[in-house]
Amino acid sequence: MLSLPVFLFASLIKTVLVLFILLTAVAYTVWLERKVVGHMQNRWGPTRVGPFGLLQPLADGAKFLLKEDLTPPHVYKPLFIAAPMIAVVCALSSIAVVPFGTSLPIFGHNIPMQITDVNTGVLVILGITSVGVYGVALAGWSSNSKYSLLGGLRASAQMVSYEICLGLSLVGVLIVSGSFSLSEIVKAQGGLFWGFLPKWNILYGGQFIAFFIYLMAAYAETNRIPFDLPEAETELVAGYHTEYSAMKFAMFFMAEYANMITVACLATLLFLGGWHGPVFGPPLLQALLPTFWFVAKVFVFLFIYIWVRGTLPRFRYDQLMAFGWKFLFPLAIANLVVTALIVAYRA
Amino acid sequence: MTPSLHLWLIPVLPLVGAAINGFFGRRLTRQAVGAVALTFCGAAFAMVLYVAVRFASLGLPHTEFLAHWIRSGDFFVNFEFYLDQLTLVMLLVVTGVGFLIHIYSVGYMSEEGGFYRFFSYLNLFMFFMLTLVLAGNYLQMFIGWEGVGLASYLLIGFWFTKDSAASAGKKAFIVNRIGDFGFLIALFLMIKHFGSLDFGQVFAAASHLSVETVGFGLLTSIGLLLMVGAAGKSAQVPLYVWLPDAMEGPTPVSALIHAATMVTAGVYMVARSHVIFDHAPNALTVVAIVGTLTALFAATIGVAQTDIKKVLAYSTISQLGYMFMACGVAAYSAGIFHLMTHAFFKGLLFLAAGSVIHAVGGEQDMRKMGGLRQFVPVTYLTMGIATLAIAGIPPFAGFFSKDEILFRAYQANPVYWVIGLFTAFLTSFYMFRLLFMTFYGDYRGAADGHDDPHGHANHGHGSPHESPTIMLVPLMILALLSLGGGWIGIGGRFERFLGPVFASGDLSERAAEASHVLEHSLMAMSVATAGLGWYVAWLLYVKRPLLPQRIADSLGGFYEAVVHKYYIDELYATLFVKPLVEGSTSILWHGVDQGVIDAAVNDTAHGATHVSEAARHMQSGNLRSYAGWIAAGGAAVIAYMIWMGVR
Amino acid sequence: MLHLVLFLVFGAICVAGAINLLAQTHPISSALSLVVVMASLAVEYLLLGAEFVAVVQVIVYAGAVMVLFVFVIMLLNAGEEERTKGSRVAMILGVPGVLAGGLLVAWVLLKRSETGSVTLGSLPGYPKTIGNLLFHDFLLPFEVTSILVLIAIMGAVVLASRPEAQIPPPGKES
Amino acid sequence: MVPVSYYLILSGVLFACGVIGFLIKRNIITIFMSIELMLNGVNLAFVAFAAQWQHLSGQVFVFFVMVVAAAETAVGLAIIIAVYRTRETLNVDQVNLLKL
Repeated sequence: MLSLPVFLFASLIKTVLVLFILLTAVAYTVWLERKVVGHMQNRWGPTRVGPFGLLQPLADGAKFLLKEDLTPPHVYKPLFIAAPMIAVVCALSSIAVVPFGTSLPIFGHNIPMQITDVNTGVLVILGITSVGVYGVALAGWSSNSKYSLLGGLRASAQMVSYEICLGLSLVGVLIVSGSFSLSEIVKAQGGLFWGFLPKWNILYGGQFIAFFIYLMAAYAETNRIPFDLPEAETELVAGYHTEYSAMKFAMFFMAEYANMITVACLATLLFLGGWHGPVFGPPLLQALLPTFWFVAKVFVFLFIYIWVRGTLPRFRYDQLMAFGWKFLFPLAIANLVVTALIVAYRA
Repeated sequence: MTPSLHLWLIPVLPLVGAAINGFFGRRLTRQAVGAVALTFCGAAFAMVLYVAVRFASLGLPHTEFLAHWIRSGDFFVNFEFYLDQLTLVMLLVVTGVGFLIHIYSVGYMSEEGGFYRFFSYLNLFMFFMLTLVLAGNYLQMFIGWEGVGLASYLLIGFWFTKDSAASAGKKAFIVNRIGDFGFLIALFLMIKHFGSLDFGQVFAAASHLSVETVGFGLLTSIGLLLMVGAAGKSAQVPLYVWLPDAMEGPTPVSALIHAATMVTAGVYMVARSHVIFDHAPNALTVVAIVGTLTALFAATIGVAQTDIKKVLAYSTISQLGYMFMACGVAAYSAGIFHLMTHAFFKGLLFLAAGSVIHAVGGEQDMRKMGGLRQFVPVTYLTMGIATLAIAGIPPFAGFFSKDEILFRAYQANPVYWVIGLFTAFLTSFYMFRLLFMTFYGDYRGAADGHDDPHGHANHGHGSPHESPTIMLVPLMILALLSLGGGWIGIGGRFERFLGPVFASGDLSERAAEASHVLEHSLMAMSVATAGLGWYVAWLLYVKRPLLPQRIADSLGGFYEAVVHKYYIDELYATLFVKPLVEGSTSILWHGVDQGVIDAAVNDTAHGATHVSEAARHMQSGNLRSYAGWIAAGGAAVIAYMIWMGVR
Repeated sequence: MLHLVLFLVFGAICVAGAINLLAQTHPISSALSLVVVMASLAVEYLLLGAEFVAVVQVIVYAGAVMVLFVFVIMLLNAGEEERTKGSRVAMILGVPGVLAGGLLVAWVLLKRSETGSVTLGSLPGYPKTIGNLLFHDFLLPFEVTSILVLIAIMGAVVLASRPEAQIPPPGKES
Repeated sequence: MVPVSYYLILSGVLFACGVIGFLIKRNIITIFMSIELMLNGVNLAFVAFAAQWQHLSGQVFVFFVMVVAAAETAVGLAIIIAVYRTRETLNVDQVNLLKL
């Protein structure tokens, strides 16, 4: 157990570090997306700024910062300003409970690779995600624009609906691992079964259906293709952030990608065994390898995200709702019941 | 214990017939309805005959237990059937005469609407009457008693679309209720004092009580109350008024219910309860006086009636008075004997009258008949036999029974005898008057059957015609019975047969003491009286047809009174009906119902309206106002609780 | 000490949010105030050790119920509140009544000391223990509540669905 | 160490705010939110009592209250939508007749 000053100091350092990494990751996820989608569509993507366009995110950031921050007339100003902040804060804060790896021995202190280990970590992430809806909804409403309002309405309805499926898909994992704590859940997935297969929840826990549901719900939660109805360009211009510009727009942008990363992290932790992977080599490598595996899995998940975006068309809104309520929801409940029966049988 | 005879079948068979006709009769043909009614009624009669055959081998009284009915503490009432000689006589009369009348009805009613309804009611009546007769206790008897009242009501009002028939039915029902009220109180007294309604137990308990020669004791009360019931059912003074009106019913109904069977239920009941009456001589005296008065009273009214059925109705009342007179002098078996013969000849009279009415197309006024002798010879013949029987001409049935009664009345008190003899004269007179007015002289009716009071289908009377065979056969059988039915009483055989039933009172022993000289001289006098009546009637209505009107004119007010039945109906209307209606209207309706009950309800409603008007302002419909009230109330509750807690 | 400070800070936020709910005239501001109240209440729950309750409070109330409110406000495009004078009773009788009742309760609570004190997180409501309680001791109420929720879902669907026949024809307004 | 009564008073204040909101607000949605506020106040009292008596059933009750509140919200908001469709107003002062 750490003493209070050390705890506070370590937490501060970790927070700053994680925020930096996260924001960088957000920036380069954007770059990655542009690059991958570009290649999928037989073009190059960003190439001009830096080698392979690697400095493009910096240039974008500078552009956002320097652009005129236009506030249209007839908006409800307090909420118009607050909405992007709510969005970005909720998106960033959920990373706080995510463990990136096992603990690191630093200066004699065993510092966990996690800002805080809450024993209801999963629920905290769910709670913060659910509050994140306000950002989108309020942005849509306060803009005093029809496109924005429709986008906000769509977003809030869609997110509330899919949140249920998301939560239910997680419950199966929670039953298998018997804990709400993310680090506990990851620890439970260590080791192999049948000699060669990792004891990940998606395999050993039999949660592949839950993973599928989670994948779908996550796409909807983050308003990504094929569920990007709230910002459907062809119908709603840009949905809830039609009226936003400059840094406020950037905040929504950041929030979206941060949410993607959070969702990818959660998927990794819950289904894909977290930081578990082959560990070898010298002690320093041994300490860093779990984090590598974690990042690698998140990357794979994000790549799938982008891949899907480059491949699938958009759903119609009624199809979206029908898919959520009439297919995913019963499936999630069935998965829950089956999982509970299996666990009860094993126990 | 003798083997079970399944006595329950006797009443239940007609009930089944009633049910079949009542529920399905509408869809059945007339033939089928008649067949059903006759089959079940005949089956009951056959059953009674079977019982009669087996009768000698039975231990008497023979009771058959069917089921428990009421079991309340020490008080038991069972469904039980009670068979003794009295019951057997009644059974034979009821089913026999009933069956004949059923046969007759098939012909008489053949043109009527509601054919199935009529036979359903008729069978229902048979069920209740047989229940009454076979009852093993007073309560079961009461069921039958009420049931025959119901059947009577239904049948009197059979042509319910006719206002007079409907009100006649109601009148019969209501007047009977008065009598039933007395009967019921008698039953309550029995329950209170004897703890049972079973005939055996009640009579055993009653016979252990001392004879109440003076005063007004328990048995006297019960007896008088029973007599009230009997007076209602059997149309005795002062409750006779319903019976003449009951002639609104179809003629077979009048024959069956209002002559042969139902109206004799009172006599049967008094005879059945003879133990009680034997121990209450005062009550018995009342019975005798009532009977005697009724006999005379009704006979005098009968003299002046012109409606053929009304004459017979008053005659019935008068004859019932004879029966009560007999019971009143403790000559129960004589009463029952007369009951039986009366059932024969009065049934016959009614049926023959029905045949006459049928012949002249529904006309009932004797003044519009006359000379029917050649048109309806069979009817004339049978009616003549019945008239001879009722008038008391030997050797017809009525002679034996009536003579027996008069003889016993003389023994008890010559006053009864004098009145009885005079009544016999009147009876003879008005019956021959009826016969002469109807069958002698010239036909005074219209040539065609118009003005049809019973809704007879007009079957185009050219002239009066004889009834169909199905109607004549019962007439002839009854005529034979009227002729020979009295012979079983010769030498006291009938009395000896019933002897075991009535063998408790010492009063009945007097018969033995009487000298034959006295008996024969009395017999001669009554025959002479009957002959006198016959002669006078012949004189007035055949020989000098204008004389009656002159006599009537000379009698003036008295004649008017007689024609108007002594204004008894008007008297009752003034004394009872009008005050009742007035009182009900002014006090109960306007006073109690409107003034108190309605007013209470209305005032409550008005009060509620006013309070609501005031309270409505609280109910503004505004949600926040309601919330305000709730909040204030909650605060008050909190304050109260804290105050209670602090204290 | 830390406990008391945290309690007072978040209690103050709570009350401020509640009062703001009353003060704001626009329903969406009131709704956000209520979200603030609920969030700080979640913190109060945490202080009492009810961490599961706190998280569920955020998920259910802030994340679902209030989102639904905001959604409906947006859907109906609810505007500023009208200052109609509908009820004198509410003002004259209700508000003083509430204040009086509240003051009485507060007075009693402060006067009576037997209610005792609690330490920070004195009764940890772990999901596991709560779950055990919920699925053993409170199984019947739990199932009954599930039926209630089912009925509520159906009721909401029935009420909110617009039957085609009931759309009033244009021009016929009452 | 914080006296339980403080929590209870906070709970009471929230409840009273809810009641007052019910009394003074005209917008039916806001009134509905006031009800939620009252329920939250009650929930706090439940949790506080759970801590005082060291029994978790108080916290379990909170779940039931939440479930009921959620159900109530779903139905209530559906009713509000239905009312708005027929009355075209959200002001309760104008919704004071049972029939239109």
